[in-house]
Amino acid sequence: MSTENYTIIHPEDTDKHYTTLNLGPTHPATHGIFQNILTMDGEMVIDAEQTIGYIHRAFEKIAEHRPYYQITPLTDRLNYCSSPINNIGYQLAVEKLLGIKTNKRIDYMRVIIMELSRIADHLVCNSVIGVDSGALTGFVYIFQEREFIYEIFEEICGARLTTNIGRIGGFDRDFSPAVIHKIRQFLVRYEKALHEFENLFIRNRIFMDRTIKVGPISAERALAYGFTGPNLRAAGVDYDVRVASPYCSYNDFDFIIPVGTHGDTYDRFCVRQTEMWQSMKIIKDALDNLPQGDHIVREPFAVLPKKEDVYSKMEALIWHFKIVMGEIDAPKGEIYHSVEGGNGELGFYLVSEGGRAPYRLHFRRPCFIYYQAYPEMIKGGLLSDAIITMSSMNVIAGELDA
Amino acid sequence: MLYIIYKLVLITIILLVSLGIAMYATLLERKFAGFLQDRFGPDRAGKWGLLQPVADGVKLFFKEEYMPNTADKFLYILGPSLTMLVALLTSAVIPWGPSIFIAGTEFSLQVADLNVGILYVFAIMSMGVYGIMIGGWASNNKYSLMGAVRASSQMISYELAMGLSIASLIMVMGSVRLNDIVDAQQGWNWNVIYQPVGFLIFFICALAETNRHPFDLPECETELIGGYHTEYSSMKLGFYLFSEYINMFVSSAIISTLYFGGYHFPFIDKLGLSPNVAAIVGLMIFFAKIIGFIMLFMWIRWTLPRFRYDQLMRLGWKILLPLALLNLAITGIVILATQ
Amino acid sequence: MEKIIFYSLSTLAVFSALMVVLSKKPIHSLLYLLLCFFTIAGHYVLLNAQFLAVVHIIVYAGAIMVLFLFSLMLLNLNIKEELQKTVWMRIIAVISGGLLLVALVGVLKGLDTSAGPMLASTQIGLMKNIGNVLFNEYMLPFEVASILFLTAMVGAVMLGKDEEKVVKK
Amino acid sequence: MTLTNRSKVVSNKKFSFWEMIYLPAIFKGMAITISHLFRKKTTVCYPEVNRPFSEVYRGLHVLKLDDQGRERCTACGLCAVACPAEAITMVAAERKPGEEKLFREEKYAKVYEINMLRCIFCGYCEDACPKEAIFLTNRTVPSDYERDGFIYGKDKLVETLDKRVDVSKRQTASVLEFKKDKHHKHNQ
Amino acid sequence: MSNEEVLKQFLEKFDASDLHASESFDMLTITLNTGRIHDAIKFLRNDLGFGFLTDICGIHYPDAEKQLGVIYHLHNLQENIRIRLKTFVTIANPNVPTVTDLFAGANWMERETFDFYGIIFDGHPNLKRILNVDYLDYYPLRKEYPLEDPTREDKEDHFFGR
Amino acid sequence: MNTVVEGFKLMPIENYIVLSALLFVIGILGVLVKRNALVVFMSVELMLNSVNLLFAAFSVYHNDTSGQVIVIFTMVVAAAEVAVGLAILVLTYRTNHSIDINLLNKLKH
Repeated sequence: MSTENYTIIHPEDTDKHYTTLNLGPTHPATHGIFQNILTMDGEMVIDAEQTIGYIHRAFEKIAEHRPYYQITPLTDRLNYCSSPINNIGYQLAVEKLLGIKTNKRIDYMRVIIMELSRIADHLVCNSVIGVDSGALTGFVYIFQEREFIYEIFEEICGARLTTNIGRIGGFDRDFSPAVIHKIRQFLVRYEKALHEFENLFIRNRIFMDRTIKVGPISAERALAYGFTGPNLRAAGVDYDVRVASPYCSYNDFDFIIPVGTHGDTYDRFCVRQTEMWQSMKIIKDALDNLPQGDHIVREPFAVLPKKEDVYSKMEALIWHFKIVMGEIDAPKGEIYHSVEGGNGELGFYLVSEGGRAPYRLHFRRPCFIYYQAYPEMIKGGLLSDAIITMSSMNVIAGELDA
Repeated sequence: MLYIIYKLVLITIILLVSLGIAMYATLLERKFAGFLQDRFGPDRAGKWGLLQPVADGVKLFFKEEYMPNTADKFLYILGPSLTMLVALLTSAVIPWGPSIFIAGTEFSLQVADLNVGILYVFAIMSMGVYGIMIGGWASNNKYSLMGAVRASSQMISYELAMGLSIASLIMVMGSVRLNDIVDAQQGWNWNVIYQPVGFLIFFICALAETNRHPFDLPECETELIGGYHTEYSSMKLGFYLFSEYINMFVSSAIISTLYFGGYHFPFIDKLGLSPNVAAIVGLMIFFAKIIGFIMLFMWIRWTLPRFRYDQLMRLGWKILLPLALLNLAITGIVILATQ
Repeated sequence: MEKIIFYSLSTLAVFSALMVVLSKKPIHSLLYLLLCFFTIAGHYVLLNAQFLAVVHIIVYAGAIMVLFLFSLMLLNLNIKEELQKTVWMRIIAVISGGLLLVALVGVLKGLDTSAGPMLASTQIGLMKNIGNVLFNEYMLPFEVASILFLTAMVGAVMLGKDEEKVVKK
Repeated sequence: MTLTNRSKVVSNKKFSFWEMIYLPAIFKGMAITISHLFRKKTTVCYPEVNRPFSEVYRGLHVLKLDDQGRERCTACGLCAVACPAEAITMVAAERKPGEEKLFREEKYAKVYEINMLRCIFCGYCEDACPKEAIFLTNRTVPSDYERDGFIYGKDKLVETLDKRVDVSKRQTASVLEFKKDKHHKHNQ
Repeated sequence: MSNEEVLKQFLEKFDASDLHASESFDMLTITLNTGRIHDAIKFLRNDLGFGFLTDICGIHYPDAEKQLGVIYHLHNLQENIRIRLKTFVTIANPNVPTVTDLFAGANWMERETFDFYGIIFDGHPNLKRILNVDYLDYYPLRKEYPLEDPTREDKEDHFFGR
Repeated sequence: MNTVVEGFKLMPIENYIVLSALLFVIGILGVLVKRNALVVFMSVELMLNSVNLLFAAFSVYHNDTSGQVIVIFTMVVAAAEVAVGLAILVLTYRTNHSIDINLLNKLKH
């Protein structure tokens, strides 16, 4: 679906009277702060222009002045629906730079946490499609499960939304029995809730009419626009970073990559829905096969020593001071590491010139890259389509604006 | 003279009851939604939140009165007033119960026994669109205007199918007086049994006419923010919100009158109660039916996604209208054949 | 009683009709016309033509005026100055209108109205009677009218159809 | 485009007859919603009932005392350095003779302030502390009307001996094991 | 296809004179002249199958002669191989050809790079600031600008902490 | 309502004649004076209505239902007229960006 396929009329070269409609910055459907200026012919969208950057927080600049470990809280605030993926993705990038190899237990723990947060992310997106199409109840049913995921995160790391989970080299504390119990509990109850949610929506003709052929994008255009993640898979390309370049022992797990056919809203919904089922399968596998081992790699130059050693041993105390002060001397080099975030390929381009802080840290934020296709996707649709397309793309202002 | 005083008293009572029911319908809606969604709903104002409507009313009264300075002042105020007025007018012809006899005088529980009862209802319903259109237009806001345009086109479209479904009902009944219609439905003779398709069409159209889910496009909050009442605040907004519930109440009353036997209920008719007791029992039955329908309205609202504008039009013109015509034709044929 | 009702309704009707012409904004004209239609419906009720009154409201207030309002909104008339004809034109219009009024009243006055006032117990305005007449004597005109209606509908749809501007291939 | 052999098309856009006529799916949906009418409600009625926080919750900070009621903090400044939000300020002072009952080490924090409006509760201060002095707890920061009220000084942060905050659940098993050894200077 | 093969095929097309290739953490990095970057990306896209533009970002080395850099990450999805291209320009003449004609998605990435580093992408359809406000008169991610503006006084407010 | 109305006497027919004539003339004035095509249209509706009223009045006075049936036909015609007329109006607005009837003189030239 390229621009040549449209007869685009610009407001100036026709005597037809178009109206502009400001969708945002604060509009119930933007779920964040960004603006779409729609050019409308009655209910039909002729053109759109986005204004973003309302919550730009200059993370890339801040990151150049922070020791490596203090950047993790910044990544929390990118895609705040799935902040553990961002945290762990960043830590993986730094570990790659520092040459830290993690053991299987850490990998599996990370996989569990990342899949949990993927579920949390997709769940929000899909239920919000329901909300924007007018059905609030499904959203409420499934949102309880998101709360439960947050309770798991709280049990793991102590925070719910902006988790700051894990440390470079592993985790600050091991999974407690309560965590394992809660995850198992989640797997049971979420299955029920997800079934219920699907029954409410997926074969309901009103919902299908609202979503099928709404906001479509072809595979070629999606690739040209740099789509990744569920949105690209909905267009029919089975690109998944977890499979293409496995990290965190993802190749230990067997899961299918759901794809759609036309890249429309219904495809995106179904792809996310299936990915949630697959994530549950992965979590189950990882939990059943959770290996023994330490929860953090004790690399003395980058990882805080054990607390009891800090309390009692001089050498450990010195290392402790050094690391907290951020005086780890990272090797020179540049590295691009990507993980499969909730919205797609979340990349970290890290340039190190040695020293305590990154010389340059660039986040490849999937939202930012695919949101530019939005005007093309909604052209010729109705206002309702524009809104439901936006929510199905899962545009998250935090990730959009960095 | 006594007659006029009685009618005035009756009108006052009906108005107050409509308002009261509408008020508590807001609470019912929130409670019901809460219970459907694994929550409790409002429970802070009074026991089980029973004072919540009062609290809402007080809040709306004390909100800042806001008027966009580009708005047409007169029309801006006229809009909600008209909506409220039209919403209340319909209740005039509904037979609320059998007549009460006091000292040998008959007091009918109906304000006006029009012999064009259904048509009156239909006429007033067709007026409902004015308040929304004028209000939406006068606010001078694009979202409001879009809401108003959506509302008017939706209401006009669904009036047709509604009229046709009423027409086939009239053919079955042979009268347009609501009293005749109710009296013909004693026992199990509910019209819904003879006119199931007509009932379905009428019910869907009633949802559309009252702007309820899944046809709440004029005010759908995720697209048009508030639709036609985006710019309204304070009690003017309250009027709009309130009239929706009054409309719902009246629509439920009409549906139960037309299709569900009004104040009749099987078996209870046969008990042979004295007229006054029968009137009170009938009144209660009628209100039970009304509340049942109000709950059905809400149940639908909290389950379904809403239609898109073009799908709504398609449903109205391409599905409901032919279906209603077919229903009309079949009804006619059956009546001819059985005559 | 009937005099009070009649005269108040008539005054309101004439006033609102005048305001239709005199209002500056089209939307005000529209609302006054709506008011005028309601007073006419009131007159129908006075004449005991209930069916007519209700149908009048349904057709005029419920459909025709909504259409007017609808097109008024869609056309988005933000016309600053009121469109008025020239003063001369207006004076001529008023004079000719006044003459017409005199002539009309004069002519109609001369009619034989010896039937005189009677009680409104007449039942001819009821639905049953109208239906009887409509579907017996006026069967053919009724069907012709429905064909006219259909034609008008088709015509309106054809006229209103916008050529597709943005087409997805 | 197919890149792997794991892909599977998951969306089915064909309507069956029963899906065409809207009603079965609507009734199914309505059955689901009505079945929730009598389920157990998930609401936590907040002021009366508090949701239990996890033991490792990162909430309001506490400055620990040791068993004899001496402040553990030695004003090394690591927590302030580790704080990504720069919420911690401290002024160090030398312990004067006679204050041994109050402060554990020769150096102590005369002023120790955490700006709770800046704090992001990341837990790095707890990680950084080499003296077991600062911990986060599973309490929350109460609301306030003034910005001043959110700057928590030692008056609000330091625990009192009669109301000690149990942080043992936050510490690893090995640390707890180590703490049993009362001969070590750290644990005295 | 390995990095070596990609480099080999690349060098067949582009002569190695003012071109620098290295490998960092398994990713082939080619630094080349600004004039040839567009052709290089086009060649990679059309002939070597690097049909996916992962990322564009800028970088600033204040000590180098050519201070500003643009870094492209391309991805060959079929072969699952990534490549990094770099080009450097002077701060006085920060013009780089746009790749929006090759990748629609480059539009915002280039706008972001322009926004932060002031690199001007010739031929870009709509080169204006994207994340920062339009009236900003400097490019904030360049190294000469400190993290926080020292002239700001409101930051000394007691309530901002420190 | 029949209980209320049946107690009323009818007014003399002259009153209806004068009222209808007044409304009709006001309608004509509107047509002549106004340039806004919508208002002109409304005035036409007003004229139709005054005639309708007279029809209904005469029908009652002569106790003949035909008058009211004709009113119904008039309504049908009015509705058809409005549907087509407004469609034309919208079309002219699209081309002219105005609904001033003075601009509708293209056939004259």
